[in-house]
This record gives sequence, structure tokens and C-alpha cells, in this order.
Amino acid sequence: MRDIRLIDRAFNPGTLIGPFTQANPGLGGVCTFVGEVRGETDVQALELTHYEPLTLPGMHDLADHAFARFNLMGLLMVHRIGVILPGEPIVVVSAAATHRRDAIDAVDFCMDHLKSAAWFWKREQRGDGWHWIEPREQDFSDRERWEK
Amino acid sequence: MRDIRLIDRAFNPGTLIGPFTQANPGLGGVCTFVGEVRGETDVQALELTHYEPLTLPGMHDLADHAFARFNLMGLLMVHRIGVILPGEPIVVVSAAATHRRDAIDAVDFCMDHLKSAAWFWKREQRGDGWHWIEPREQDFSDRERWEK
Amino acid sequence: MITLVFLGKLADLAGRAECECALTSGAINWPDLLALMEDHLNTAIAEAALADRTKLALNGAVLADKTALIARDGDEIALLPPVSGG
Amino acid sequence: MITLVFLGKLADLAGRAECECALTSGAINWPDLLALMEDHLNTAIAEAALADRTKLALNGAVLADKTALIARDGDEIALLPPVSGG
Repeated sequence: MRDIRLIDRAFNPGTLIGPFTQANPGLGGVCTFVGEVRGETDVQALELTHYEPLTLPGMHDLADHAFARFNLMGLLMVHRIGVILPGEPIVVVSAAATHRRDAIDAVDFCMDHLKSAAWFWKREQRGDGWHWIEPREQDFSDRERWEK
Repeated sequence: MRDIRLIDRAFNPGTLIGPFTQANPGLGGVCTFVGEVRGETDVQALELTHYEPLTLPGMHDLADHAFARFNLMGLLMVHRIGVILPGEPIVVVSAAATHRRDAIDAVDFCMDHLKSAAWFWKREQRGDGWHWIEPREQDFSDRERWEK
Repeated sequence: MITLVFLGKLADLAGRAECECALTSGAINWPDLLALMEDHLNTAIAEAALADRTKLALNGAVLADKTALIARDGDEIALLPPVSGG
Repeated sequence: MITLVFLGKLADLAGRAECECALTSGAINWPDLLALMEDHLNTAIAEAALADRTKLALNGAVLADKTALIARDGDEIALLPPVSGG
């Protein structure tokens, strides 16, 4: 079961994860990561821009790599685009597998790549206006772990 | 927010994870692992035995270690005991943190320790009766990763 | 009286999950416990208790060295085989 | 006519998210594109296009070597700065 989506409005991750788990009968474990806009002092909103011809195809490529690398039964990957408020989810990745290591590692792998290798651009609105967010050094080193 | 429990009847992980996420406002990410009884051909049921004076205190110790080792806002650790049917959840671990790496690693850490270092004993019922399950070699090596 | 608790497959070996044993002296040590299990239960459970991977808890605390056991009247001793959770 | 699409902070530099440019010849290459941006937009966006970390996509396919660009009438060129998702 493979469910890869961009979503342009607020959503409840639970409404995706329940059906996803049901859609993979016989699984041993499901690992799920939900990323939210942090309620930091000064951040009023986040905006995620994407480039349609690249973004969804890129997420499908990433899913292909995850299926090739890990022993998975299912993969859910949902990314918000547009303006997102603090406390709202930005991204959900859920992996179902026979063994927990594959499920956990697949989520880790997909998140590391969504952070610094998927076609999204992020800016945040603070008191003094909009600021583009560059990936952190840590994001690159997180991704490079998978190149060994 | 810390929620550590043993639970002796079937439960829906979603009903735990939703409130847990709500209880950690300002988080950056939540990672959750749900382990279920695999629907393998011959397994009719699983039974989890525990030893009350050790099991829950041991899970609290594990939570202490996770809080000491990772930068966490909250940790949920719920383990089924008793007879569990295929498709039912056995374990849920959910970690809320400012950064995703802490959340994902804390779940990984707790699961590795629940598998081979918490006070549970597991047997499965097959066509020819009950069989005790020993931890696999992989379970020990998974846990040893954290001793570096 | 002391209570012996057998966890996991040790309950199968002992033929029960728990047993109460009267003490003839005020306290028992590790060799006494083995003898007690031989007498009241069977050789298999005494041998399983000897296995490296079998741990002992006294009143809910795991012993670092089970051969250092000293148990008194009213105590609970648990025999713990290798665990498997999750 | 070709379409230029500016993503992320490059849209701020270009002063727009997209622009359409008429071609004077049938096709343009990488130096032509830089000159086009200098003429129609500004120096800052042409310089940003030169940066190593800026990638180019032609009709939805990322170019391994942006300096090998050949774009024709009707094509869409996207300028992609470093990404940050999740």
C-alpha cells in the first residue's frame, strides 16, 4: 500500500494513519513520524512552496528508493504545501513492515530526504516579515548517513 | 508529558497518540511505533507474561534513560500483557521532541530495549500448542548499538 | 514460608507459576534454594535456575549475583529466564 | 516565448515567481539565459543562477549540467535554489 500526496490544507494525521494501518493487514509494525510547525516565540506562520513538475514525482522516486532499500509492506508520505500555522502538521511519513527495524529506518530515511533532497522551499513569517529557511548542516549530514 | 502503562485488553493506538500529541504543545515532531501480532499462517494467539514487581518499574527506568539520552518533550510507552490476537497491537512507543532526530532515535532506543531488556515473556499458540519465544540474535545486536 | 515465582518457560518446567515452601531454618542461601527446588519440584527447574541466562529477583529487585542470595521467611524469589517483549 | 520559473528565495530576487520572455532566435543556451535575465530582470538573479547550489530544470527535468542548457520556444525553465522541506 503506497500513498504519496501533497496536501494544501490543514489535516489530521490520525485520519491518514488509521486507514493506512488497516490497509496493510498482517504487518508486524508501523512507524510514523509527524512533523509540525513549532510554536516558537516569534514564528507566526510557515510557507511551503513547491514546483509541481518535480515535487510529487520526486516523492515517488524517494518511495521507490525506500521500497528498494527496506523490506516494506506499505509507505505513506504526505507533505503540506502553502501557508501553515504553528501546531499544524507539515509532514507525515508512515511505514508498515514485517519487522520494526525496516519500518523505523524507512521513516528515518524518508524524513532525511524530504528535509534536504525534496523539492520544497520553506519560509517563515516573523514579526519583521518573511524569512527563507536554508537546510541546516545537520540536515545534510543526516542525509549523508544513507550514502554509506 | 510521560505516560508509561501496562494494558491488559485490546486497545486502539490512535486513542493514545492523539491526546499524547496534544499534551506536548510546541513540539517539532512526534515519532510513533506500533507493534502488532503478525498474522502469520500458523499463529493463533500470543501471550505476554510479566512480573509485576519488575515490569512497570523497569519501563520507568527505560523512560528515565531515554529522557537523559535524548532531548525529549514527552514519551508514551504502552505495552500489552495477556493473550493477544493477530492484528492486535502489542506495544506503542511515541516520542515528542523539538527535533525529529531525538524523536525517532528515542523510539528506536525504547523499542530495542523493550524487545530484549524489559521484563516480558512471550509465547505463541500454534496448531500444536504453545511455544515460548526467545529473543533473536538480531534483538541483542539491535540493543547493543546503544552501548557505544 | 517463602514464595517462589517462575516466569516464562520456567513455569512450564516447574509445573506451576508459583509455590510456597516452608523453611526449616530462618534463612536460605543459593545452595539451599537449589536443594529446595530439587526436593519440592524437580531436577529440571533446579538445573534451569543454574543456567547463566536465568536471573533471580528477591522481593522485586534483581540480584547482580544470584549465588549471593540470602532469603528469609516471607520473602519472594522470582526466577527469570531470558525476556522477549515488544 | 519561453517561461522562466523562480522558486524559493529566487522569486524574491527576480521580483516575480514567473516570467515569459520572447526569443529572438529559435533556441537559447546557458549564456543566452544569463543575458536574458540581465536584460529583462536584474543582475542579482543572473548571479544567483550562476551559484553552484542553484539548479536548473527544463520542462520538469533537472539538468545534470545547467551550462549544457538548450531551450526552445514553448519550453519552461525553472531556477531551483537549495531546498528545505519537512
